[in-house]
Amino acid sequence: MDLYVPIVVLGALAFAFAAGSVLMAAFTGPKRWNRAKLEAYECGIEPTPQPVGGGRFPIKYYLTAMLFIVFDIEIIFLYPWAVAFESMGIFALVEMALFIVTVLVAYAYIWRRGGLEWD
Amino acid sequence: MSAGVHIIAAPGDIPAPHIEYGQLAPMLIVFGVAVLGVLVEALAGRPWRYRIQVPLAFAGLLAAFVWTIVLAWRHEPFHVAAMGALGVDGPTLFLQGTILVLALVSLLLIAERSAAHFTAQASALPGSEAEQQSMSAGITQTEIFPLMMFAVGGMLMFPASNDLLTMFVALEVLSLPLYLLCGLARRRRLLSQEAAVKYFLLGAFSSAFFLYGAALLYGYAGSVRLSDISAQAGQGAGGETLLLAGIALLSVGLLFKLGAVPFHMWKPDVYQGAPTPITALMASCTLVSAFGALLRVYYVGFETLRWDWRPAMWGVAIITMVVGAVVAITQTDIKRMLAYSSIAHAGFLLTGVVATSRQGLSGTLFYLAAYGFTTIGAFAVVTMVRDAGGEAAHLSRWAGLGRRSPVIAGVFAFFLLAMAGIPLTSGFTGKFAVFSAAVDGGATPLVVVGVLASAIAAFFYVRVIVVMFFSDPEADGPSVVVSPATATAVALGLTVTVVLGVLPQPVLDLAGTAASQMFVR
Amino acid sequence: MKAEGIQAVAWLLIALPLAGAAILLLGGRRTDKWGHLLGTGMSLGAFVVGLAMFVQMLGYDPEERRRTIHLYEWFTVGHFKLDMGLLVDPLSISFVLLITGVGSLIHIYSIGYMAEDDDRRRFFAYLNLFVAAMLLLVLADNYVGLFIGWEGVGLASYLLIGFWQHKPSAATAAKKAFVVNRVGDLGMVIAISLMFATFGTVSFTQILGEGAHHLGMVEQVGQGTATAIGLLLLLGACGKSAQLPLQSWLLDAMEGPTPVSALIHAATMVTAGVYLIVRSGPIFELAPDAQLAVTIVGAATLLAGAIIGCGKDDIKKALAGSTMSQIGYMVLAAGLGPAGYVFAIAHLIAHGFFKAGLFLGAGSVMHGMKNDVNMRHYGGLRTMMVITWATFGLGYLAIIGFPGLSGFFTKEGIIAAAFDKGGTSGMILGGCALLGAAITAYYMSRVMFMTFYGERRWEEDVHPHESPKVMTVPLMLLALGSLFAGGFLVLGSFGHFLEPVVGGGEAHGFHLITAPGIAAFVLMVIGVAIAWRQYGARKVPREAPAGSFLTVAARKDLYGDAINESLIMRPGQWLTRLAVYFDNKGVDGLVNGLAAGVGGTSGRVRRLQTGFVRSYALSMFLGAAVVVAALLVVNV
Amino acid sequence: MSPGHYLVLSALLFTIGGVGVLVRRNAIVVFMCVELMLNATNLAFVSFARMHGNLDGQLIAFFVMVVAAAEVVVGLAIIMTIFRTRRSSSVDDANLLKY
Repeated sequence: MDLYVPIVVLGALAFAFAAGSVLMAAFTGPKRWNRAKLEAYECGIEPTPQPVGGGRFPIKYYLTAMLFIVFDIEIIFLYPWAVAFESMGIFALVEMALFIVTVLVAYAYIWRRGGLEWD
Repeated sequence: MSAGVHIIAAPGDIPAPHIEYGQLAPMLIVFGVAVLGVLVEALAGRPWRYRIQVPLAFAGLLAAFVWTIVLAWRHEPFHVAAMGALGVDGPTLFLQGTILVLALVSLLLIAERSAAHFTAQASALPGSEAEQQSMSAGITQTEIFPLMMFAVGGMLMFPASNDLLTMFVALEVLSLPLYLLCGLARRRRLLSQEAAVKYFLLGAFSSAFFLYGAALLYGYAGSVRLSDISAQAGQGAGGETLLLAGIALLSVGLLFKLGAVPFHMWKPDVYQGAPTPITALMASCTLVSAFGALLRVYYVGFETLRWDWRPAMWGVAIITMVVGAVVAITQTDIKRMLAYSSIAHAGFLLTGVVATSRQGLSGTLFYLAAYGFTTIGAFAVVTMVRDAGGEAAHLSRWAGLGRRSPVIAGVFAFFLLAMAGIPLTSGFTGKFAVFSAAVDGGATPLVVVGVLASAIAAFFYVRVIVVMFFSDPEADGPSVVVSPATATAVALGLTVTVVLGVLPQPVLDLAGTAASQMFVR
Repeated sequence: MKAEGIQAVAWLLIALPLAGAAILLLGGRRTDKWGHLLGTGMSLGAFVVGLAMFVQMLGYDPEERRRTIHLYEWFTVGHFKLDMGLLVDPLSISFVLLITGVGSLIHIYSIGYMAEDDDRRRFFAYLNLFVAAMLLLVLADNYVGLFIGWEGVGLASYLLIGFWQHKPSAATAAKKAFVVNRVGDLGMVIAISLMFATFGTVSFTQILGEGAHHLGMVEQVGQGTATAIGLLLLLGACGKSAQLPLQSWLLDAMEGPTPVSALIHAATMVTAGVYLIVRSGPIFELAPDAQLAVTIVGAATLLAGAIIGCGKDDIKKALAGSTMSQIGYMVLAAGLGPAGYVFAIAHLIAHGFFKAGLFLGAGSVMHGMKNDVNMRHYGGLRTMMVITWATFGLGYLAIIGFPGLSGFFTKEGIIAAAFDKGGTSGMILGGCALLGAAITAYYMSRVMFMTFYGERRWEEDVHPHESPKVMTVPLMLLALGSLFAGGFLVLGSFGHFLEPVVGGGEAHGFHLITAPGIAAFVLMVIGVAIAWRQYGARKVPREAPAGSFLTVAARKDLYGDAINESLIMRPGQWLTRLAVYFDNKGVDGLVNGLAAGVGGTSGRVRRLQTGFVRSYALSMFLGAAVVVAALLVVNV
Repeated sequence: MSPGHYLVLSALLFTIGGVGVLVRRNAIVVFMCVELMLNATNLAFVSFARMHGNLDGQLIAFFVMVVAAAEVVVGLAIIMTIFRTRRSSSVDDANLLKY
């Protein structure tokens, strides 16, 4: 347990510093409100007007989310395999190659059928 | 993590698993064809897709079926395959063969082009311009073929699964494509999409139960292998609550798939809303597969606990038969009525499961094959009776069909009689087989309920026949569209229904042989 | 004993007409030209085979005349085994000859009768189908086979009653026959299931034993089981043979073409119930209560049918009432045990000839009268159609039991056997049979006089004429049967012929002069005389007069439909309303009370299917909870 | 902490998910509740693996996650389609098929 003490201390220091600076600014800094300051901050460009009710995400967001989930989750099988690669030998390599080919087939389908095009 | 596990080990420490590719070939072929189908979708041009997909799917199913026959022919002693994950044995081969043939017949309906059943473009809004355009362009959604192949692959794996993890994966592999397929009807798309949502939400709900049951059993036995669970339960070593609750939750997931009351409510809605060829696929192949899995779980995993689960199973079987038969009486939609009939049949089949004997197993196998063909034929006839708005599914529209097209109405009447279990049809032989097994297994009260339920069920089958033959036809009644593929499916269903009624002995013997060594462990 | 020679191919009997039906139905319009000839040929072929089998059988010793043909093993499940096979014995061969013989004549007659009909080919296909099914019914060696034939003849009958579907009355009649027969079939199904459950088999040989010696498994069961099976079989017989209380469909069935009425609804199919009872004799002999029920049903029907026959102006319906009544005689005889079996079958065969002749004669009259069936529009046809008159007359004399003709021998035999039963019940049954004979004489004379005698009452534009040869020749052949069949059977050795099957050979002696015989003759003369006074000597009005209470009742089939409605339908509906207090309009196709009750439950349960996913999930959740609880509770 | 506590937590989560399916109307939320049930199961598997001292339970958890992901994809697709048609994601509005 002793090993972790420095980490905890470091974490506490970092937190204290972050909280302290923000609080300090809030108490000591000058407060001059104007309209531009009250608007939403969008990286310096003009904010886009939002429709009533907060608006909806285009269907593309969902599509991308779905694709992301599918491909992202495959890593679950790759990771243990990579860790135990040395001890599993050639059989596992072939299996994993087959697995990746299968995923690539799905990728090819999405790519060819326009799933990756934004418009 | 317990101390015995080495994260980093020397090369070759973990031996390569031994996989019996020969025994798994039917499943591998079907999955391979499904993956190929996805590739075809990706690479082939639109006009080519249908032309490549259909022969591909046919060839795949046929090859898998032939391989299954060869496996059954060799008469080698069965043992578990793939490190105990799968068990390819007599009953499994029988079930897989049945599923493959039924899938071939369903494929005839699914591939039907003269009266397309599937939406041109699933993503187009119903009634939108995009839908109009894609329809008039003659586009068809050919993804249905790989989806169907994935589903069939899952169905083959489901009854073969020898551990609960494999079974869960198979369950999902068979279910997920079906959820999508349910939502792809060409007409009445709102109903179709609703069916898909309902099936999906409830299906996911039920698989959560299945999985939690599996977790509890794993907690009890320390393994998800059915034989380990059975062995552990045989020792009667503590943790009974875990075991029994696990069995119960696992059963919920399985009973859901086969539509036993009170887990049946999705069935009428989904059967009605889904495109009819998909309904045919679900009513035949999925039912066979789900019963296969149920049989394996109960005959292998929980065999020693027979006296614990039988009372609950009795109850489920009784209310399934009664509710299915009674509610079917007032249905006015043909597909919905057939769905309730399917529920009632699930109840009849459960009596065979309750018997827990070799005879019960072989009777159930026979019943599944017989009922699968009958129901596929019946749904095929439903696809043929069409009017301007697609299939004329409302019962009143079938009035007087017997006069307009006596052959089709006669064939449908025959299917209904087979479901009612009239002698000289396969339904009679099947019911006889499971009921006599149940009597021998000491479940006589169950059989009495079954016979009463059959009598009630016969009433609504006859009611449809009366409507078809005795009511006056409507002036603008539906017409019967006969196309070669659908007609072939109907003819196959009819032939099997007749043959299994008149000369059932060879298939009964086959089921008996398949069941003779029971399941491998 | 296994069959040899021509008997070994007894399946040909069924296969020939079945092939005919298949060719005609599948061949479609292409077979229009020669379809009727093929159909007739197939029926004649079956007759020839049947005749050859009969001749071969006569060559055997009486004890060796029972031959079985094993077709194939249907299926074996556990220790239940079902074999398909045929049984050729004196009883079944008698039926075979009747069915194929009369059937062939009616096929020939139909060539002329249906000549104008566009669908003549289809008609012959159905007739062939009927013949095949009927032959299966009488030849099967087990109850399931019998039941398949039973359903087959029901199907053919339904198709033929509704042959002229464009007539709403025909469609309704077909529907009624269908529904009423299902009630009877239910009895059959339960009876067969009961036998299966009790004996583990449905084979005649195993259940009933080999012929008259019995020694079947049935002797080992209690009287209660035998009574239950007997009563259920009786219910089945009532449906098919139009006996009370399931008689109502037969009168409506006259909507079918007349040859159909002659073949199916007079000569053969409706007698299947009698066959069933006689064949199942060993069961009934063990169950005196069931036997008594059979005689009561028979006696009641023979009176009811006769009374209905008196009130009908439609010539076919009058004959249908008469059919009911005559089958009542047979059922009565069949309920008397071995003493009555031979007379039941003899009367059945004789009746097959003369009733077919009468119906075909009626058809011939209708043919000449522009299909008018109302006898009040006939009159004086004697001179217009001499052959029809003569053959119809012979049939008439036969049915009223005129001494020397067919009906005389067989009916007297039944009456005498009823009195011989002894005791009060014997007196009552005999009395009913005697009374029935008198009424028969009355209403048949009424038909005869209204049709062929008196002054002409037909319209200007009707030109009665004799029918063509193809129709009159069968009439003449059937008239020959009416003349001699009964005497030949009763005076000949038919009793000894059947004895190996039904037993009781010594009881079948026939005495020409007996007290009941004389009484019957006197009553017959009185009946004819009254009819002559009312219809022969007086003018018959073209419109039916109001009539007495009994006449009105008879015209309305003795209120059979009204009774059915108020006894079965109304209370059923009332019960339903009680059980299901909301209006269930969805339940429209339900015809009787029990079904309505189930339907009400169904209407209620289906409301649970709300369409909301969440309520489905709730049902699953609760179901899961119950299953978990059930498993845990059982274990505690 | 003994693994027993994790099991209790897993049962609680499973129940919360189950009840959520019964009471929530939004199809996406209903579906999330199902996912919660699956994850509760994962927790149970991992805890049991710990109790039994073998790796099977952890392995199963991997598979369950993958299957759950596939389920998410299929589910989202279906729910989006019906949402676009009906302009509503309430499961109570999908109520044409009944009785």
